[in-house]
Amino acid sequence: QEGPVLKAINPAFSQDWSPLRGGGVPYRWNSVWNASAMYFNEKGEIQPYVLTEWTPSADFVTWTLKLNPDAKFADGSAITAADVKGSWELSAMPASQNQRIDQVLAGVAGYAAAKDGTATDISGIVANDDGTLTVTLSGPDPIFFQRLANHIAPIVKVSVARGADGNEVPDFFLAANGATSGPFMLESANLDTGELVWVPNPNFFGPKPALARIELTAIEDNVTATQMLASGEYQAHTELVTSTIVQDLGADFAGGAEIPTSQHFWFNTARAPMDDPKVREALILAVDRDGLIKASFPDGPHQKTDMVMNAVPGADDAAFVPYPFDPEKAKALLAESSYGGPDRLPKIMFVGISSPANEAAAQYIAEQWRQNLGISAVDMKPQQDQYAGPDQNAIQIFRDDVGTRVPDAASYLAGSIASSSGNATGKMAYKNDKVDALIAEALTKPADDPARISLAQEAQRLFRDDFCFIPWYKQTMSRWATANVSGMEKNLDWQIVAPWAINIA
Amino acid sequence: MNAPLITIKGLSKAFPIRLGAFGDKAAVVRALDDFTATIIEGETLSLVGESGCGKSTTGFCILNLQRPSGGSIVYKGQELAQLDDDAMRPFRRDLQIVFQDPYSTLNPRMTIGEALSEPILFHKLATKSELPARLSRLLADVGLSDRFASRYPHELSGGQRQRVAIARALACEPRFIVCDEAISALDVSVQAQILNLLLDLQDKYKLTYLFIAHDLAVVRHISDRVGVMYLGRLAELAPSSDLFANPLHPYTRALLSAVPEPDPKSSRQRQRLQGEVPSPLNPPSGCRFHTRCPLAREKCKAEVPALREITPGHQVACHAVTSATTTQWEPVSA
Amino acid sequence: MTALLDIKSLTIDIARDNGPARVVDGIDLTVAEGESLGVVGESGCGKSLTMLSLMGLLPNKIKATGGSAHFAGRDLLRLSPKELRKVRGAEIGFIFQDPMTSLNPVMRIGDQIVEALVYQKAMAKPAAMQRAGELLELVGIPSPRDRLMAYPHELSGGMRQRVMIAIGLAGNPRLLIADEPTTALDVTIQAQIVDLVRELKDRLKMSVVWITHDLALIAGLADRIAVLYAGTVVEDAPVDVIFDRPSHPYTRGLLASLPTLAGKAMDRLPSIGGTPPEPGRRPPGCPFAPRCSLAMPACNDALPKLAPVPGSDPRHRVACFVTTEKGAA
Amino acid sequence: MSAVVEDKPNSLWRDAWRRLRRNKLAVAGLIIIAALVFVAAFGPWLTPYDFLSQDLDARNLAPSLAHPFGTDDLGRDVLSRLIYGARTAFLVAVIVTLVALLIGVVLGAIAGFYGGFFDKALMWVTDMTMSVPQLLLVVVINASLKQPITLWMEARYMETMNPIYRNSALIDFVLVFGSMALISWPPYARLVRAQVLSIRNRPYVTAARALGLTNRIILMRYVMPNAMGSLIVAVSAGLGTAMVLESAFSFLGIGVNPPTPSWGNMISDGLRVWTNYPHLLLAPAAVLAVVTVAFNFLGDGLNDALNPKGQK
Amino acid sequence: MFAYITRRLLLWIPSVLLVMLGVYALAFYGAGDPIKLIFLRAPGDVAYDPVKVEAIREQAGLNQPFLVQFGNYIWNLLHGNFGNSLTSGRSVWAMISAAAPISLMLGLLAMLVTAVVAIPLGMIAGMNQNTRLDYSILGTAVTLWAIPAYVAGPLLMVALLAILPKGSVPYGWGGVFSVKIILPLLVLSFQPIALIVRQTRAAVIEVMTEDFVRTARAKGVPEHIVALRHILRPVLTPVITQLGLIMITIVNGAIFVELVFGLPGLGRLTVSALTNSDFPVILAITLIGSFLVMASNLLVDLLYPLLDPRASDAKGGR
Ligand SMILES: Nc1ncnc2c1ncn2[C@@H]1O[C@H](COP(=O)(O)OP(=O)(O)OP(=O)(O)O)[C@@H](O)[C@H]1O
Ligand SMILES: Nc1ncnc2c1ncn2[C@@H]1O[C@H](COP(=O)(O)OP(=O)(O)OP(=O)(O)O)[C@@H](O)[C@H]1O
Ligand SMILES: [Mg+2]
Ligand SMILES: [Mg+2]
Repeated sequence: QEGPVLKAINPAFSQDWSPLRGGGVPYRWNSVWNASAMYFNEKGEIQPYVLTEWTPSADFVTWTLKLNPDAKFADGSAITAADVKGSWELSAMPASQNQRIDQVLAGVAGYAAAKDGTATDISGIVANDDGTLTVTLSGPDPIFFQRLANHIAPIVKVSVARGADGNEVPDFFLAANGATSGPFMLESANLDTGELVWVPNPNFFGPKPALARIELTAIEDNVTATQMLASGEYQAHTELVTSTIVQDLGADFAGGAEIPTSQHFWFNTARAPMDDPKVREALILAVDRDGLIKASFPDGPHQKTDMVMNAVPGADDAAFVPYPFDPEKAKALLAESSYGGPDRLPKIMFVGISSPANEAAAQYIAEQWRQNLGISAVDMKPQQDQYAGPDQNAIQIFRDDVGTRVPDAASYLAGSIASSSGNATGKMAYKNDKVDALIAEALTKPADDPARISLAQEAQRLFRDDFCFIPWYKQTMSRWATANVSGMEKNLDWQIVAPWAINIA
Repeated sequence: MNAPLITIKGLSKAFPIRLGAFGDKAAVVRALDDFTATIIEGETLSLVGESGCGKSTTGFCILNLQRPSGGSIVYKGQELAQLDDDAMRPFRRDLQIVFQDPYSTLNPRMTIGEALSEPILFHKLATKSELPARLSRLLADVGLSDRFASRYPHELSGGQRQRVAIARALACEPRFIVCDEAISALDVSVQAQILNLLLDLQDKYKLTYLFIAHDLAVVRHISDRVGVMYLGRLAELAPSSDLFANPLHPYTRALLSAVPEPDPKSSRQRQRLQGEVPSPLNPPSGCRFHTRCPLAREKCKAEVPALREITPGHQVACHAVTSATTTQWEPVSA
Repeated sequence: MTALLDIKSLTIDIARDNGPARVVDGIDLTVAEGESLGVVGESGCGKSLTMLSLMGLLPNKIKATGGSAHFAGRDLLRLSPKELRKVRGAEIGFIFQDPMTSLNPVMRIGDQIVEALVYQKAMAKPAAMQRAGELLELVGIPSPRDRLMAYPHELSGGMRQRVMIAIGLAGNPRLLIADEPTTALDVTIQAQIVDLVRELKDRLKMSVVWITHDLALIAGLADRIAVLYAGTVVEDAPVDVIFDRPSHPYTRGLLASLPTLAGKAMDRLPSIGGTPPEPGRRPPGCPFAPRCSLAMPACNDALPKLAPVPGSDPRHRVACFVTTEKGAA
Repeated sequence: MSAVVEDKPNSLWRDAWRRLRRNKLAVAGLIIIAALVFVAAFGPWLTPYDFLSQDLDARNLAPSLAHPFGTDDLGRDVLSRLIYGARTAFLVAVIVTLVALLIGVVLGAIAGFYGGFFDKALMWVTDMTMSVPQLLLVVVINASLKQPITLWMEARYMETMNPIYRNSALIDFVLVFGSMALISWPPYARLVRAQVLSIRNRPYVTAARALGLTNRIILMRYVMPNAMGSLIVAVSAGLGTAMVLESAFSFLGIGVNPPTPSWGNMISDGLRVWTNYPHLLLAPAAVLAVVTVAFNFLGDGLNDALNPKGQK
Repeated sequence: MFAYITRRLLLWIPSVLLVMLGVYALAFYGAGDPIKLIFLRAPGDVAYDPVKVEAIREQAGLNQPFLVQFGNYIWNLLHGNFGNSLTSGRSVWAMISAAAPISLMLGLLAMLVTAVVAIPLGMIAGMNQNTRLDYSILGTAVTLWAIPAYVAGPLLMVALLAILPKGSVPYGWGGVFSVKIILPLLVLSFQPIALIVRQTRAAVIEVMTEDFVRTARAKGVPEHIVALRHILRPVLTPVITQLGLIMITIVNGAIFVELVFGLPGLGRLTVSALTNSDFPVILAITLIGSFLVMASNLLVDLLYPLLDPRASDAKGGR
């Protein structure tokens, strides 16, 4: 096919390109070659895709879903309800190692058995006929439909992708393009060299793509990648985070909408000295967070934030009191704390300091503490150390992002501060029954119920007073494409919203 | 004659070595074979022979600096041959050695004073306070002044270094010294000085020498008895005067006639040996000299000649020699 | 006889940290066509350096700083490197001291001989190989053609030295310089080599310079002997004169201190006291003066020049104030 | 040892020193290294600014009078960080080299001196260690052992409240550079073994044995002092290599942790922004290069100076 | 000779086993849980779910005791199964067999370049000891030594990007004869060249004082022949040994060079595996790496007798 060619850079060399993993670098390219149930556009509005209708029962427990009758796979065969059900089950299977499938299907009846590998079938999903499905949840979820609008579990052709044992057929996505449902399909994938090429899918049921090809090359070194982009050799990047990105490649390159994702420094309350709330408060108040954002993203694109949730309805809470910058009070608090001052404080260790911006921020915080509190025993782990695993409790501070794939305040908090969240368990050892109760209640309210928002806001305010984090920034979903590329806008699911619309001026 | 000091019987030494590009072939160098001799107190016994014939090995084995692979060495009624380092230590005081190249036998990082004090202190032959006096006596013994104590070996001339090496051997107050080519590396004009020094010291301290050399003229000058070695075996052993006046072994004769004489008009009858010294890795069978011997006969190839006493004190290992008269020496035609 | 080689007032200096040190201090030597000259002297007195300087082969930092060395009419010290190369091997052959290290250990000996022929005689390789075989035969190596393919380490010391001699003879030189060619060898082998060189010299009509520290060795070989001490020639005379009527106190002392096989074994050897001076630390006058029993005050002031010995052979020259004054002892 | 010897210093070393002094490159190297040692020792009193203090209004400044090497992305003075980094670099180099040297010398000396089984076993271990790609080993050791050790240190701190356990630089030095040392010793071991093997058969060692001296004395007083020369050369080259290796680790993100400055992490930080702020790369890279070169010149110079054969 | 090779290879087996055991133990006890790593690596609000982790672990056989797992690993290895990458899920063997040839070609080429460039330079420097020429060669070598590959690589890359027209930037692998290989090869060879130049120089200076060189001159052999025939050969012996050891430098350098220039070889795989704590890949690379180094050492040892006929007669203490 004639047309422009998009040359893009991938920052990782050896990767798993299965569309079913639900995370990792390849995930960012899922929408290029796989269709999903629905998707959010860059404004956060939900759009039909493989599914065109989603109707809940009155108690939000049963959902009836309708397929687009025109939906086809790349081989021309129709996408059926059985493919949708099978794709979801496949994503749930433990062998598929899908990292985020919980966010999509956790509420579906019978999900747990599939997730454990004890069943291959999710009983709560029933394909009524080729065109409709009924999904039964184990409890009410007014925003269940929003949870489906992402590429965490894209729709693949089950007869190709799923083996007799219910597990993924290894490399099915490379073998034939039959399983592909998106606007493009793989022409070649040289995993040994880290080079992939997509060409338009002739049987795509949506708009015809403008690009003739997408060529993706692995370039791990950011300096080289930046220069390649600056010289016009390449036009796009999967994800490029450098502190000089705006200077190097212009505001356009990193421009984009805000997404419901934010980065913060989380305190592990189980670890000394974070077990003392006074210490935590002191540490927070001693940091000038205007400086923090200036040290890390002086030119954008990301903006400072004061709270956990961002870019969702309800994020602007007038009643939320940001942490002040108050070194004097901080000093006093530290002196009052059970450690009695900076000298008897155990070492404070940061992890997740895996990019220059993270490193700058961590160093800035450490320096603030040194100057304002006299704390010198601070340590941070650069790239290699992945402090994960059984010993992650060794760490006092995790830098990590939290967020949600749905524009919803309650989900946001459920995934970041509710005691069931990975963030609260794994990083903060945090549990506040009141917060949990408020979030749980909010989750049962319909999406348009103001109570859903106000309950969440109240939970966030309560969480604030537990002094468990240093707020840092809310994330902008960058285009990561040079100015002459249009249609590269991305949504809160980190997907290119309309890959068929990508064009090069 | 005095009493025997050291009695050596059947001493032999084989060095296992590795051959081949990757050291995967094992072989044995038979450096010394069946050496039997008695060293008499107060005498100078010399060993001569061509390079590689096992002279040094003999010296080293007697001092147990190389562990003999067979035979016995009896000193003061004690068998030394198989003693380990610790058991050997008390005897080291009595049995000393002076090497050929004095420079390489001195630790370049030690002053002469340190080098000489080491054995004295180690064997507790003097206390720290007696040391300076002991050192200067030692230096005086070898004809050096006290100044030398603070010098390093590289600041000395060859003759001075050899004096130091001798002094170090003397420091232990030994009874027996192996002089392994102790003068070969020295200038001709200095050789005589050292030779004289050795003789003086022998008088003064009643020393016994095993004098290893290849210069026959020097050997003749210094020795009471001389042993001639060929390829790891003793070919002839006799009192010095006897040996030089009446060499019996064909090899000894060849050796003697090869010695150049400082006289342009000398018309000494020369007996030239043909061929090269065979390798000790693969020595000839029977008499090891038979490949070059003008008298060789069938028996020599098959049978190792034993060392026999021909006249009193004159031993020789040759099938062809039956009496002390050399007239019967007719080369057998091959 | 005309002088083939005529060395006059040769001086050689070594660059040291603290300025140059003089190793060779005005050596005069001549070698006539067909003559064999023995150069005798103690270790370090500058024998080797003198000879190396003729071929332009002095090591780094050592330079011939004065005098001349005429060979067949040309001053070797003033030849360009290119001209010198033509002299090497072709006109002056060299046999070095240590046959163990003087042969290239990683080259077959045939190739090492051929090299000399190819670059000096412009021979083609096959012809050169043929000639190399003949040379080996000449120096008395059994089954010479097989040995061409051998590496040096496969030969014994005596054979190696013969190969060295073959290399020295390869260019058909008019002068063969042998620098202590037998020091590293056994007595019996040493005798073989001496015989060989003597025979070759007669056969090939070469001049030979034989360097040694062993007076006895040279006695049967040389026509004339020059005795070196500390960088100067102290005595120069026909061989029998040297042994019969040594004039210089050093030569005399040397001869006296040599134990011999023939003479009667003595208790103590007469010896020269002291040690030779190190290069660079030589006294201003006669270098032997500090060890000399006959030294007079004048000896310490100036370096005596070689002068004929009154009442001796006309070719007998000695550098000693005492001797030249008093005549031969 | 005794009164007789004390009036004269070891003139072998004095000779070497004299020879070294005449080698211009080596002297230049020596001066640079002396300067480095000085700066490393007195760094904190020499720096114009606090190497940690940030000034967000003065970020990435180009070199100027106020900041001779400019400032970095957090507005810290690069010169001050370089000076402090000298301390890190020097410490790293010294620790790694010393530990490696210690292991290498002990093992090499034993293997060379006693031979036999020790020797075979040691050569086997050496070959094995040398066959493991170094970077890989260090990275793996780091990624795996650092955490348990950190935990252990922290537990100790909580128990004892001894601030020594709170010092994380200790872990870095012990672990990162310990593992560096762990892979750096084989060359030293080989060198010492070879030296000892050759020295062991020198006549002066045989002479010492003939005097009845014990093996320990012989090893300590006869063998090792004479193996020193080549060791010194190897060490001076090793110091430079260790510095470069440290910077390579920092490039991979496992070196000295920020905010402690090391030339390595300054270089790797500088690499990221060097098209915009070349001074952030050039300053530390140049300093590292100069110091490495200095070590090499010194090593070469020492090699020549300690080898009398080259200067006869 | 075969006996020798066999003995060497047999000795290699326990050492590799030991190395592998070490790395495996480090991975097993120290590095944390590879499965959890998968979950925690990805940015975003990934819920860490112990139940799911256990399920995956059990399926992967990662809940068995250490020695059992190690035994299994070795057993699989013997059957040509290196396991699967934790990151890409691909067969490690497939990844390695794609990457190793590239690294091998690059490494051998770098050795070749090193030999071809460094030995002549070292010869020239050594034969002109202490002249300006010598100093400039030595100075260049020492400077090259001081610029690590990870600095030289990016610097050159960025410089090229500024100079070269669009589309001609040498990124990626184009085979041995492609122009793309020039720059990585250069950067990779910098340090080895520096090392070998100095080694060669030192050896030349040593050999120049040998008597046989004087003999050659005394024969009237022209200077260039002396250099080529009499000096080069003996110099090669120590230099070739050093070349064998240099394989380690090259293997180390390849990590950075492959990364910067986008060569899909073992070095790049290494970095990728390290950032992801992908231990099956790390283990395999360690194995291959140590094999490479051992093989090059063995090769050098086999070359020895060819270079030095003395070596084939009696083996001194090397
Ligand atoms: N450590 C050793 N390993 C193997 N062979 C050895 C060893 N030491 C000596 N030899 C061999 O043993 C033989 C005798 O050696 P030895 O040193 O005793 O001879 P030598 O008569 O002293 O000779 P020289 O006159 O050259 O000193 C020689 O062939 C020598 O090569
Ligand atoms: N390459 C060199 N560098 C420095 N000094 C040297 C060198 N070669 C020789 N010498 C010195 O020059 C002096 C004369 O040396 P030369 O080799 O000519 O002596 P020689 O008479 O041949 O002695 P020998 O009998 O030991 O061979 C000696 O003192 C020696 O130390
Ligand atoms: Mg000997
Ligand atoms: Mg000489």
